[in-house]
Amino acid sequence: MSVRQANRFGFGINQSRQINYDTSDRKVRDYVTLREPSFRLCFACGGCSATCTAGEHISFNLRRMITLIRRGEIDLLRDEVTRCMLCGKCMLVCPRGVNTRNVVAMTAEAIRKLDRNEL
Amino acid sequence: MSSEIFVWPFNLGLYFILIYSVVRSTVWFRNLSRPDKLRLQRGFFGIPFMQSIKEIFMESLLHRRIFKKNFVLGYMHMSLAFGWFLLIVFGTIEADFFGEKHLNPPSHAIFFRAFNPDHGAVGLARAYTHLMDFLLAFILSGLLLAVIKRFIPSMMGMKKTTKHTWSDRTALLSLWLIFPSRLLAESFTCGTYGSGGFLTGNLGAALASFLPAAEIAPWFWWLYSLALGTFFFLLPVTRYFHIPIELLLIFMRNSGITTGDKSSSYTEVQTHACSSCGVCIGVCQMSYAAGINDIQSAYFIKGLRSDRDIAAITANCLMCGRCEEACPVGIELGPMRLIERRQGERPDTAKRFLERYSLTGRRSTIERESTQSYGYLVREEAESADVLFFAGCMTHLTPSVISAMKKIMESAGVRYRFMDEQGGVCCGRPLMLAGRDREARELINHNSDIIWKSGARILVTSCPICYKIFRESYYLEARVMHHSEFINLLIEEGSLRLGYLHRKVVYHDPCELGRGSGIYEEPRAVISYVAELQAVPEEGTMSLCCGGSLGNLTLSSGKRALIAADAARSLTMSSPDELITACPLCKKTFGQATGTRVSDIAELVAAALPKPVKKSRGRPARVTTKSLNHG
Amino acid sequence: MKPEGKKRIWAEYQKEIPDDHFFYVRSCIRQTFFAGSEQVFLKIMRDDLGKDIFEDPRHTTCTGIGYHGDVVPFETIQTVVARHFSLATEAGYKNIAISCVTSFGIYTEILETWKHFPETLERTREDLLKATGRTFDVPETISHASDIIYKFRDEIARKARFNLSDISTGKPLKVVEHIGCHYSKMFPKYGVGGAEFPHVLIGMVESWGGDIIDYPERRHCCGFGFRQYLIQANRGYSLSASRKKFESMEPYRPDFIIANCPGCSMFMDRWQYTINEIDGITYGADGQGIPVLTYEEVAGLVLGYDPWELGLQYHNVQSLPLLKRMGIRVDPAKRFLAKDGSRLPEPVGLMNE
Amino acid sequence: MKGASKHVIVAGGGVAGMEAAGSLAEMGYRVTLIEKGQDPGGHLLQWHALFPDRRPAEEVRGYLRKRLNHENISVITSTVVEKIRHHGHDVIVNLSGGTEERADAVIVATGFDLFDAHRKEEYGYGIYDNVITAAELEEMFSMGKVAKADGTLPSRVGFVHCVGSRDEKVSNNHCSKVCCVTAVKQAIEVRKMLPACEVFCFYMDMRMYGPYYEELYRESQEVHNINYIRGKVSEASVNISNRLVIKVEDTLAGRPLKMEVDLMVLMVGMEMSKQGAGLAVASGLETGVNRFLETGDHHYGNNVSRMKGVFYAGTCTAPMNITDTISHARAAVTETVRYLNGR
Repeated sequence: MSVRQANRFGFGINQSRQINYDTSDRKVRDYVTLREPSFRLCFACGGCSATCTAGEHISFNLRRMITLIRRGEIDLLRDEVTRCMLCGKCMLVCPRGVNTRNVVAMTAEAIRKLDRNEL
Repeated sequence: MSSEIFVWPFNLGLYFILIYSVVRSTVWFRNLSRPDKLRLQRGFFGIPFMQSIKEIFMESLLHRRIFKKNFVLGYMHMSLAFGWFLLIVFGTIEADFFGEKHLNPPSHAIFFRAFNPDHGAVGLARAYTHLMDFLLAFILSGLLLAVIKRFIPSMMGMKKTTKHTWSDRTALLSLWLIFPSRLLAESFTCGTYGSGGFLTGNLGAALASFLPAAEIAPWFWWLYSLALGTFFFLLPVTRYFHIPIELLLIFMRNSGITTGDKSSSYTEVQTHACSSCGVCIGVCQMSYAAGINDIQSAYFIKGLRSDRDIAAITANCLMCGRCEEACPVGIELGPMRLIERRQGERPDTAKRFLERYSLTGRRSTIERESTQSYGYLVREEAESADVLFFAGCMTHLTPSVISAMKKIMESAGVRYRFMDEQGGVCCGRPLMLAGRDREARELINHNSDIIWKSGARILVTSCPICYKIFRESYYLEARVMHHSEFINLLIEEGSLRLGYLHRKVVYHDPCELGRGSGIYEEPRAVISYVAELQAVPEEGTMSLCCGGSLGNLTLSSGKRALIAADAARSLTMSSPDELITACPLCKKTFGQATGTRVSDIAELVAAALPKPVKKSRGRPARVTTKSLNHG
Repeated sequence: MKPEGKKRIWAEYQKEIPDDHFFYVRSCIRQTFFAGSEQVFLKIMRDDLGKDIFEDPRHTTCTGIGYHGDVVPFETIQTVVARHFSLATEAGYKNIAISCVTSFGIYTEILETWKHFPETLERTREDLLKATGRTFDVPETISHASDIIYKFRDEIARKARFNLSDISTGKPLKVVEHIGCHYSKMFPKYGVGGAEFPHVLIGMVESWGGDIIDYPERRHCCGFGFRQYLIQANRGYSLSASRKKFESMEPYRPDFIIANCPGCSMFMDRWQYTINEIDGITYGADGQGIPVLTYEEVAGLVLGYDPWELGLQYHNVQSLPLLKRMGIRVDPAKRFLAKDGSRLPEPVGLMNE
Repeated sequence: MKGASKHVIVAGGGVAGMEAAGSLAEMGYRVTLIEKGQDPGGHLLQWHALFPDRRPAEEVRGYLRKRLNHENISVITSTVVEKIRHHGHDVIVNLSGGTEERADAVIVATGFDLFDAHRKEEYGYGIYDNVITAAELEEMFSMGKVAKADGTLPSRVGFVHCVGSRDEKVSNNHCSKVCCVTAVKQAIEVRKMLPACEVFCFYMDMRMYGPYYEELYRESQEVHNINYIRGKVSEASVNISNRLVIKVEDTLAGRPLKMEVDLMVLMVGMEMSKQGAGLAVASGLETGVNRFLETGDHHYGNNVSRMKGVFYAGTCTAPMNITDTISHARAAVTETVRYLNGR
């Protein structure tokens, strides 16, 4: 998009906020699910986010993160995933026994690989 | 005679392995850090050297540690190692003494009887021959046990034994062939010439009575030489390489070299010093309680040696330290695994190949992005306090521990500040266990800042995970105490008035507190002060892991539950009233695994406080200042 | 797709559209940007269909844009609409015909409000009386002008000189229909065919020989959204909404878009130019834009009106290739020539030239 | 036998009616079961397998049918009860076809109607080829093949929960209770039949209230990899390749979401049956705001009507599953017997 032209009108075209499930890339989800099958079990109760040590300081939200990974929307997570302190509290409160700590670790790994075109 | 062609397989093998060992050792030495090089040089001239010699004799030859664990296994190792050693020593003496000339090539001693077939018929030589025969028989007895162990491990008291690669199998076969072929070679030769000791002489005579001994003997000398040669050639690519490398390891260790936090020559030496004996498999709870049998340290080390992608193995370990405690070679398995975790993903195969065969032989680590992860943390204004109490993340999930600690400290009149009352920042240990040191360092800096600014002289934590990192990786002025140590101090100083609870309790050593930090006595002293402490089957250095460990990234909750249930069963065998631990994570894990009540040591002590808890009577800061004077 | 399913819904949502005697209220946007449309609508009504349709030059904007832009309160707009009813009452009309979908939405909203809260009707009567001294009767029917064309679509078809097909192949033209949100999304019963599958434009297109395309974002708003457009900084939202529709219809290669809402017609026309300027993207075949026509313009074309009289030369996306396909001849010389022979202003930045 | 001469009419031959008739007959009452269809069985006739254990519906049908083979029971089919009124101690029932029946008591078990999916116009049921209801999917299971309208196999199936339930727009504020677990059950069955097919459930809340429902939900995620997206589907349309395009807000991500599916299954809920509603109006039986029959007391009288000698069994009072329906019918029998003995 040409900035010059956008400026001519004084506005641009807003990007869609819609998740298009048919075009989004779910490689990260597949990577994480394969290595941490308990990933499937999350039912989004938010217990992890409630107890999260990092979440008390910043908007780190594992519940939302898992949802976004499942939908293949990882752009927002690139930064967020590094905020986790891996303290493991979330693992202890998860009612579904999701190995949340490894979900974070595997997500970080998957995103690193994705960014290096290794996924 | 020394130009006999059959000695050449042996000669080639021997020279190869000698040259290989020298080159390899040189490369390793060159790659040592400067301080480590100095340590090693100093170690060669002085007491460490004597210690090493002693240790080599005791461990590498006599296998004292294995003996202590398992007599038959110890005998097997001793007979092979010490027996062979003696055979070489006495063989060399024999060749030197009785041979045609002195300073013979090694082959002369090894094939002495092939060159001196009629030797040892009379006198001193005959007695010597009997000695040599005895040594051979000694080795053969060990070999017999080895064969039995290979096929029926349970007969040797082994639960699990490692799986072999093809090169291991070939080397093993050649190793097994060495001594029987020597026996037969010597016997046929002796049978031909009517010489030999009680073993070779009699067996030779018997064989020669119905076989053309003179024609057969060379064949077995060939076999003997080939077996030796093959074994030497294969040595660098098999588990048996551990035999020479272990000697090097002992020298390095006794010189004061430690694993550290990066891969180095020392980690490589340790990698090659592993004999794949499988002791680590037997003690691993993940194996016998959770049925996971491919991640134990023996496989981890094997993976390192073969340079495969072992990320899954590396991550799947409780880091409880039991295997390290049990390792007969004394490899620092925990730090080795952490190094591997720190390394992250390995470079791709092609790159690995290049690196593996480059001169330095060192793997490069992939640089992690150096951006800050926790830049969002706000530096707090710290209030000053004598004693700073850091509950830790996990302790916030066991609020009863926090309230017990508050009661205890109030009762003892301790002036303290609760550092993470509103939920603090993680200590960094979980990140470190995941191999993410850079990130951990950010948290360490954040917390250190608060601790320093508080001016506290004692930092008390309820979580052994935090305790370990506070002690090892934080640079603090404050004395770091686990709450069991702190309570013990309060009791010793007489600041705590405690009743006696008529309860039978058992104590579980949390991994990070016991094996991790060496704190075994203080918790026991505290418990014994307020209740009846009963013994449990595996305690102290070999205490069990609860299964909840943060050291493991990948273990499923189901498998963790299996480990917890097994450990809880073992701990509660005596049907105690209460299972006491000193770690919030252990408490939570055991809480779901046993019907026995599980309490933290602080809760036990709080229960022994006089009721109702009264405000301290005129003894405010006394406790802490006093403890600091001698602490 | 099961056509009988749609027919079932259309049968359910049939509204009363009177035969004759309409009081016409104009649209701000349509009379400004598609002036030919309203003119032709009146001509068709009077000349082709022989109907009585009356408009009072004293009628004003309904103030719907101000209302949806949060600057005109509901009380005010009720009074303005009541004044229109008063004009109709004065002229003796009971059927309102509304050019604009925004106005149509306002009228239906007000009528429903009065029905459920009769006190607001009384209050409005008082307000109007105080402000203007006028009284009014609540009209008997409310029709959007497209409802009326829909009602007489078959009569128009009988009089048609052209139909919606490609004369070279004989195949029907592929038409995308767009219904203004305020036509029936608020009160489905006021729209022909309801809110989910409105029939009002489909009925016309099918009667006149075209094929309707149902595409995924058919129901989506054109993006006008009043405040989205009125505030320049928000126009990105407006633009992205239109783009979403274009992207969704693009694979079907439609020949043109027919709309019943003046705002929608304008935005879908103008935004194609803007998107092309910003992103260099077009959505029609051969890199062209997709012409956007009002239903009056389509009716006019079918009945043989001169495209220049309809005002097609003032669309951003020009229709010459479409007219050629339909077999409609135009005189290029007369394109910007007024009836009195004077030159009309020539727009720049036209697409499909 | 005590009460052998007493006669009870059961209106409706579904699960509740069959169970009530069977129980009463066993106790020695003379029972007339009036069924509007050609065969008793109700909605169960269309069902292939039942939640939560996926047992064949035939097993429960068989149990209920067997109970009807009792000498005390006479079944009148293709007939509906149009009106109930009192005549002294008797209850008189008007049947379609103009006949009348006398009884000592009546149990109303007129059941429910499935929500008519056409009413949720935005889902395009009856318009788009591959929008079907849960009942139609169940028929596909019975036929042994889940396929699109053109006979090809779907590669992605979406289940839309709460169609006609918890939706003011169709005048149903109530929860139909069984649809969530039905969706989970059917999702698993689809995955089992078509292992390559992706399955999504679009839900507002997962209401797994019954025994082993939550376990089934967990299994569906853990073993069968069913995906759940929290959000009410707002509309469906078809694209150029005739695939359905679903629009929903992924409320957990806080973002709108668009997804193509090959088959969209509408989890239609329960409504008061038209026949039951007609009977209620004709007989002056009270109905609640949810349009189901209003019972004497929500806690301790939910089998009792406010008309003497008339009792309620099953889903004519509220949505319920088969287990609860059978229990409810048994309770209705208890109430009826208590009434007849006390008379």
